[in-house]
Amino acid sequence: MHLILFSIISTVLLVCAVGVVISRNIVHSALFLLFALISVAGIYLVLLTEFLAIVQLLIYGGAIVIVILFALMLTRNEEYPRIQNNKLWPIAGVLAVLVCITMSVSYFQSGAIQNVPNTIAPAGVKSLGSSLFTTWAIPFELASLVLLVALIGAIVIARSDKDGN
Amino acid sequence: MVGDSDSLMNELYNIMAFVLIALPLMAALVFMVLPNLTSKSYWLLSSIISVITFGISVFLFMSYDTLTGGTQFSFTVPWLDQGINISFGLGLTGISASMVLLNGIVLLGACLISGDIEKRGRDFYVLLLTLGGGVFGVFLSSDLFFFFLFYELAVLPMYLLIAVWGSSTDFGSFTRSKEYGAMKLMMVLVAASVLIWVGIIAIFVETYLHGTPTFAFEELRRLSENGLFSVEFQNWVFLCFMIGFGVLSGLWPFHTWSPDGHVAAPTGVSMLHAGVLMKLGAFGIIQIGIVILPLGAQTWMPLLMVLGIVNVIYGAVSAMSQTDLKYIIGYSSVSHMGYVLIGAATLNSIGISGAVLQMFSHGIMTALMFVLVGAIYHRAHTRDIYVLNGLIKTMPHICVLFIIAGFASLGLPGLSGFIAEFLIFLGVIKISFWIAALAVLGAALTAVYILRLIARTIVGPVDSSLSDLPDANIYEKIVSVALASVLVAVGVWPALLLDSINVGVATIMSAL
Amino acid sequence: MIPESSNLLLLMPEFVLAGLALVVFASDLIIPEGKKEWVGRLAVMGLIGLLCVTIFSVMGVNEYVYNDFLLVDHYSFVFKIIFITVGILTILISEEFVKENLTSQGEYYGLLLLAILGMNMLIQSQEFLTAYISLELLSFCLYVLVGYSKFNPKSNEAAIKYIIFGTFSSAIFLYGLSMVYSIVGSTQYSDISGTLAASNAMDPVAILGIALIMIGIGFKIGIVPFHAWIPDVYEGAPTPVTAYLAIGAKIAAFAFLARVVIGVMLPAEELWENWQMILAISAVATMLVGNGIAIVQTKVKRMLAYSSIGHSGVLLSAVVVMGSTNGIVIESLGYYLIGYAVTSFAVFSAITAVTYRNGVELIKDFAGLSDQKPLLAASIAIGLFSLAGLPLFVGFTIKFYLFSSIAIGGYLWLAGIAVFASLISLYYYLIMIKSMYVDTASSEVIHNNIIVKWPMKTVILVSIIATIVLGIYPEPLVNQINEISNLFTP
Amino acid sequence: MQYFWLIPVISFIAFIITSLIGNKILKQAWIFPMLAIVLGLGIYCFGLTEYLQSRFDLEHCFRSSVTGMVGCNYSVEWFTAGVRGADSVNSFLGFTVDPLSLSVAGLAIFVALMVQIYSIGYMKDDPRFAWYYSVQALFISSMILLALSDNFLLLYVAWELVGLCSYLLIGFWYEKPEAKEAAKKAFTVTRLGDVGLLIGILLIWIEVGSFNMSDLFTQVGSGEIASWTIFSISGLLFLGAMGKSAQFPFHVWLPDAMEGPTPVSALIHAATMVAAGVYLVARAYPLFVQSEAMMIIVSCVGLITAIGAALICCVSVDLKRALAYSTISHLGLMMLSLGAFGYTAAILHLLAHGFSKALLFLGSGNIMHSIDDLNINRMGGLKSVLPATTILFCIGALSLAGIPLLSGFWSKDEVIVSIVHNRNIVFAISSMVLVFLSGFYMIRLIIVPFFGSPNRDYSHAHKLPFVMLAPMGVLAVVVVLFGWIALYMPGAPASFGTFLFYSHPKNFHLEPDIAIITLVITLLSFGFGYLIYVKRFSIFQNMRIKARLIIEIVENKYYIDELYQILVDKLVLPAAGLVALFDRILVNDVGINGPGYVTRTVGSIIRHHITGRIYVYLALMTTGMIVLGIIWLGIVIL
Amino acid sequence: MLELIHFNILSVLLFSVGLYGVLARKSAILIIMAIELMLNAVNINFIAAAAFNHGNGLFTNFDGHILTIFIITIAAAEVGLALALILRIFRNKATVNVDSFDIMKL
Repeated sequence: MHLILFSIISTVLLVCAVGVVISRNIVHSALFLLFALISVAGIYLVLLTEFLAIVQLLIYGGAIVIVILFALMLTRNEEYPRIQNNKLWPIAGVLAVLVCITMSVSYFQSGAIQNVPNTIAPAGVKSLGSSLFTTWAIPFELASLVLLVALIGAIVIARSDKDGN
Repeated sequence: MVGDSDSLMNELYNIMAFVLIALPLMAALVFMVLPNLTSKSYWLLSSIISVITFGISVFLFMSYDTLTGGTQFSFTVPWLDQGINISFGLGLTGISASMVLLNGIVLLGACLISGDIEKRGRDFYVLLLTLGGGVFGVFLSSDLFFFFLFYELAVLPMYLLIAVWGSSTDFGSFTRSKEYGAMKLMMVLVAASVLIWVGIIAIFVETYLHGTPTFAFEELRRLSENGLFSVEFQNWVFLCFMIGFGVLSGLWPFHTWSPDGHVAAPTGVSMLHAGVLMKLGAFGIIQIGIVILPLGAQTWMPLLMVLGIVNVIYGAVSAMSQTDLKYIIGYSSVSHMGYVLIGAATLNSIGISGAVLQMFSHGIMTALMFVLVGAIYHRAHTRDIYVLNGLIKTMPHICVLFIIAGFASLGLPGLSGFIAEFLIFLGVIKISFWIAALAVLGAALTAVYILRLIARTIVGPVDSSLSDLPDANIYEKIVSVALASVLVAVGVWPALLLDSINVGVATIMSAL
Repeated sequence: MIPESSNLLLLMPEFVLAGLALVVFASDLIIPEGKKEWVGRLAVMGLIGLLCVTIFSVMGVNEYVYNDFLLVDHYSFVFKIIFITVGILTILISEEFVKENLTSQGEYYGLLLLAILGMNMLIQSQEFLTAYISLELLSFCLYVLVGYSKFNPKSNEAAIKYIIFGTFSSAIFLYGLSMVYSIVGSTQYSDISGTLAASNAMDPVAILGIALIMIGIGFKIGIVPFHAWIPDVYEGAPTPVTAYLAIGAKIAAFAFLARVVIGVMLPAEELWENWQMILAISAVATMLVGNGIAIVQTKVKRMLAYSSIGHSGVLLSAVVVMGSTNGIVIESLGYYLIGYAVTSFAVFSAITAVTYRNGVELIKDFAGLSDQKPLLAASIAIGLFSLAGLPLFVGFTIKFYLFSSIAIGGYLWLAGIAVFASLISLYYYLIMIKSMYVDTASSEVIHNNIIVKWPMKTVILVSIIATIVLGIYPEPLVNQINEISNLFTP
Repeated sequence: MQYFWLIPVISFIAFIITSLIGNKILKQAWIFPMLAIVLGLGIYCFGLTEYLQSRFDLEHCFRSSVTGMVGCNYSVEWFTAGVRGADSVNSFLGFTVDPLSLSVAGLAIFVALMVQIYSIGYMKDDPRFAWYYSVQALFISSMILLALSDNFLLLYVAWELVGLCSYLLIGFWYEKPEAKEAAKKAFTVTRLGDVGLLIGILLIWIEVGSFNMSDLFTQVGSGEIASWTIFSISGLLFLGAMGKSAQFPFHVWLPDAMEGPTPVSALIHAATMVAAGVYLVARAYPLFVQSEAMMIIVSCVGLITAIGAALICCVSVDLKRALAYSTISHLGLMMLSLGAFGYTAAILHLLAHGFSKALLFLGSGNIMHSIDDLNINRMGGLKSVLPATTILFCIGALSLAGIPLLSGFWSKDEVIVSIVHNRNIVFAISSMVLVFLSGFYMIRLIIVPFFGSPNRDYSHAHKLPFVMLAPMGVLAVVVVLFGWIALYMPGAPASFGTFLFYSHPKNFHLEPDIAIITLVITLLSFGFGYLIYVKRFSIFQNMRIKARLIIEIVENKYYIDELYQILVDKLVLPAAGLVALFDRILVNDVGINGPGYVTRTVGSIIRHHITGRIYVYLALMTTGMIVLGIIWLGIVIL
Repeated sequence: MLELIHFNILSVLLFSVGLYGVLARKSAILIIMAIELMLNAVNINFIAAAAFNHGNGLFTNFDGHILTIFIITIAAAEVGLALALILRIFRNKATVNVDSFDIMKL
């Protein structure tokens, strides 16, 4: 049953991802991105990590996509909805396919990945929470500093100065 | 040694070598810090410094005990004994004694006569003293690392000295700007030092992997004697050294930087450049190449001999058709350095001592010629031999000494050029008759272009435009007379130098 | 319950630094508009205090902190000292620049401090996630700093390029990490190297993961395939930030690379052999590309960018040789980085002083500088000669030491190419020196409106003296550094 | 005898003193050199008498087994190079006193003294009077050193110094372009000759191990040296001798050397320096004798030079050039006689020729001094103006022509005897032709300038001071009496033949038939000359027109000069120009600038991959990633 | 049955689509979106590895999930900063096309 569910969600995910990358209209690609992120949350559910699925939904779905939409709205110029690929796109396609092949070949060849028991262990919120604040405390502090820097940086850069010389 | 007063004296002796190097370099640093006084005052200060260094170099040369030989005044201080074992070692061998004296004399001469530098006098003397200090360092260092450090230090100031204070000349069909000359000189010399650097690192790695990491000449010599360096290793490393050092001493295909460098350089700099800098290369080949890599020396000796003879003939022939005084002297020093290379390539004691004597005598000779040509250029503002003629009428002092220098360079007996060249011929004839014949022919060709030069510019009827030129000023007089008297002294009684050189060569020959 | 080996006091410098950063941000509110340089001076005093704190608290310590996430040892101590001094010097040289050119000046110094914190954590981390997050912290600060002069289109463009390039490569870094994680199960260096050494048939996923991680780091140090961003970012960024990028970021990246190579790569001998050859090729390519293109540059900052690519090639060739046999390579790498930092400061500080007022960019605009501003010209000349590896300056001894250790590691041909590359570098340095010393001042660019205040002057003098003194007598510094070679016996 | 080394040293000191303080005591500058030469003469005479009474101190003197003459040599260490003991070269400042060196030194000192006295008057009002005397002193010291030196190295040193002095003295009036060109030519040509000498000395050193002449001769005597090496060494030495003594290919510089002051020509280019070549061959005679081929070459070269020069002398117009050609001719004769085993004859002729030619040159000096012109066609009838010079000139000329009772007769006769005895018929006939020619040009040089109708007014010819005539008188006396030493010499050796000989002394004996034939030929030539120049017979005029072409060739000195000039201008200088051009274009622009230019172009090509657009950079990065990935998978999987 | 390989392949596909997006898209904002996709691919990989391997070897307490949390936070910060920069450059050059960002080249 998991397999069917997984395959549905993964097809939706891939279709939306391709949509983000292919579509001619910038708003469509934003929406495709939203659906793609939601289907990723679905994948997390298949992997029995509800907390992360909710986190994904909230942060990615809610915050990041909204900010991107704001950015799209603010940066409208004459050829607003239409976007083209740059003239290098065939090469990009070839490179992407090559990367995909090499990665998947490595996965298929790798013995360790094969003999992994195919049982999915659910990750409870309690265990995540405890290890987050005990073993991973230092990265947590650093992450907060990173957010602080991003915050200050965004303000410093985006603030429109009065004198604006 | 007897009593502690002697050990004190001995102590004082030993640091004398260090003082000789440190003095010019320290003076250069001090000049940098001094408030900017007039160029004249800097000239005075640097002349005093060079007089002191001259005194020390004469003292070192005199008190080099020719009976015991070997390296005296050795002074070693561990400098970086972590990881790679570098110690700051100085020592005076037989050969470097005369070279130190040469550098003392030429540096003093260069400082004295460059009194007429107005533009940014301070920087000029800082660079000149660094150049002098670097050359002293090369001759005195008994450690491969510091040999290379001072070798590069001597090359460093050349660019600025030539580019800032040099002079561009337009030869009609082609021009030689001072920037071009300076850049070419710097790039060729540093490119050569790339080869030397790789060679030195290769040697060091061999010693490191052998368990005894060292740069000291004595150690390396002992290691190479008991067979640390394999023959193939010695072959390619000696080739690197030969080409690297050869380029600096004007080896044939890479010699063009030297004449162009001379044409662009100011007088004092070209004195040091031709007089001393070109000797570093030959000194390197003899001191490092032959001592540490004897087998490599034996394999590559024929090539060096052939290139040397090409140097001689090629230099003499192309000097014959030059129209610029400095070009003629530049190509003549290429030709004379060819003799030095042949002498070193003979690998027998007479040839090498001839080579060292030739290094000394050619150093003095070219320095004298450049003083005089500088004086002529300073007055007549041209060095074109078709424009200058009958100079002896207006500048008797300069021209008489130019004739003496010219005759010294064509190997007239009674002047040092002959003794040196004769010893080299003796060394070479033992190897091959035809090379010796060509070398002697080279001397004759030198005579041709020197006499052509003297006949065209020095003697002969006076041109109206050149009739009112003043003669040499007091400094040029002193320096030129001093240099000429050294030439005559060594020519008449060569034992002055040969005793110490023979001892130095003996130590080198024991390595072969 | 904090894990047992949690002697947090060892992280004292980091906490103090974070606090200092926050204080600096806060002080920005109090200090009035015109006096923003006091924020910088506060930051400098804070850093000097921090210097003492680090020396007392962490000197000679060698133990794991916080459940093996961080390793506070002599290696990290030496580099912490370097980063703090680099930070101090950068703030000092950027005081004039910020006052003259930038808006919202207070945050500038705060971001610098946080960048230092990011570097410290980066080289202490023994675990990839902390490394990644501190890398991101450092990169975010640099993204903002690069884009700091908002109204200059070049700075914006540089920032955009830098951030896109940065996030793309961190995405690759993370993907590599995920592949390694799915095989090893933990992101600790020791665990990874343990499984890599143990598993006889090397697992393709793990190997590819390591490769992707190395690519992520490769972007940061700017070796050949991933060097394209460096010229544009160095040219676009404000000059003190370029200095910080060229010195601080490069040293941090190489220290991190050395940490990763020693921590993860060396135990797996066979893996490391193949890596050595690949890195060697890339090092050669970097040296030749960097120095080759620098010859034909006309803009000063762009020329210095390519020359720093060249230097990264040299440093990479040192990393290549980092076999487990001898500690000499680490010493020479450390000594080279310090020498490089000192010399580059001599160059960059003088260039900041020259360019901050009249926005001069081309090499030929530096014509005649030696007549008008002899100190600045001398500082640039000494710096360039030292970068080219000419004696009596620190450049010569560090290059000699490094190339001998490369040759000892068995790669004599690599040392040969490195020496050849420094020859090429001498050529374009000489072009710069020629324009300063030989050419006469062009009329439209006048340099005598520059006023060099005491902070800039101290930095120039300190770096010139350090370049010469370290060149002549490097004994004390090298003794300090060679304790880090005991890294091989943790 | 052991004080001989003082002679060169004293005159060297005189050179230094005069050159230093010369221009202060301008007019009395001749004192020091004169003093030095007089002292030298004193020491010389003392030594000569000591030698003649054979009071040898046996510790230094011994009879050389090869030449048979007694020689004393004293030497002191000069310098040594190379590892002492192992292969090292040690050189000595040594000198030898034996008949050969005594005779040549005697000639040099005596003629120098005469010339110095003469030039007091001749050079009186010259601005560089002091410099003239200092170089004279240097010349004398180096010439004596050349004569005395016992090893080849010292010989070469003196050889070059003598060349230097001739260069300085020829180019004495350096304002005149011809003088400086002549000086340059002289020194270059002799220098090219010296190349052979130097290589010869090197070969000697290789064979013998030292430069000492006696070692060489003992080794040659004991047959240790292969014949080919003997031939090559002697050939090379002869090359040097040809250069210095202006033999056939190298003779071009001597006529131009007449640009120098006449006393200089008298001393250097007549008596001493040019004789150095002959002296060298004589000194190395034991070597030359060993190889038969060499002796033939020496005699042929001698012959060709003698005949060629004599022919030119008959037609040359300038008195000094004529005398120069006659010197070349006589030097050729001496070489011929050496080639024909006439050792004693050659040296005797050298001495006789030295004295008489010096006399002739001083005579031409007088003419130059008084009428300031040397073109003999424009002279004529000088005997009325300069009676004394005419007489002295005639004595010298007649002695050289070989009139009996004068010194020239004895030596020339002796030479002819040795040629006839030891050489085949061709040489004999050609030597007869030579005798005729020398007689003819001598008589021509007497008649044309001195006798016949004066074709210019000599009113302003100023008188000759006594100081110029006295030395000529003394020389004339010597020329007359000198011949007799061939028969009788004071002291142990009865006659010159027993004093100076090779392998066995042989007394001088007059070969009546040869003597008469030569005398007849000389008188014939006198008559012939008389007919042409005094009677001006028409048949000679039209003969001159018929032989127009031949005379014209001879007048231009067989175009050898032009040949050399072409050789230099068309071959050497353009070649040098080509080499310099090759050097600048190929070696420099391609060889050195080439790599610089290549790196710059490569740099500007590869910089285009930084296109500025972000996606190109990212594409670059991903290709790097893919390549790395493929490499890794290749390594891991294969 | 569902195995780890499926998730890995899914993340590879998502990663390469994101890669294509970064390389091919002209507008900077779309490049940011593509990078988000790549980061999500990474997260899938982490969580799948943690979920499947829980228990054996070093896979103790769900490190994968925590890593994902950190990655999400960093990604969020990064998007914020990137968009700020994009707005700033839009204000100067009125375009977000990557092609036009080439003042500095060669």
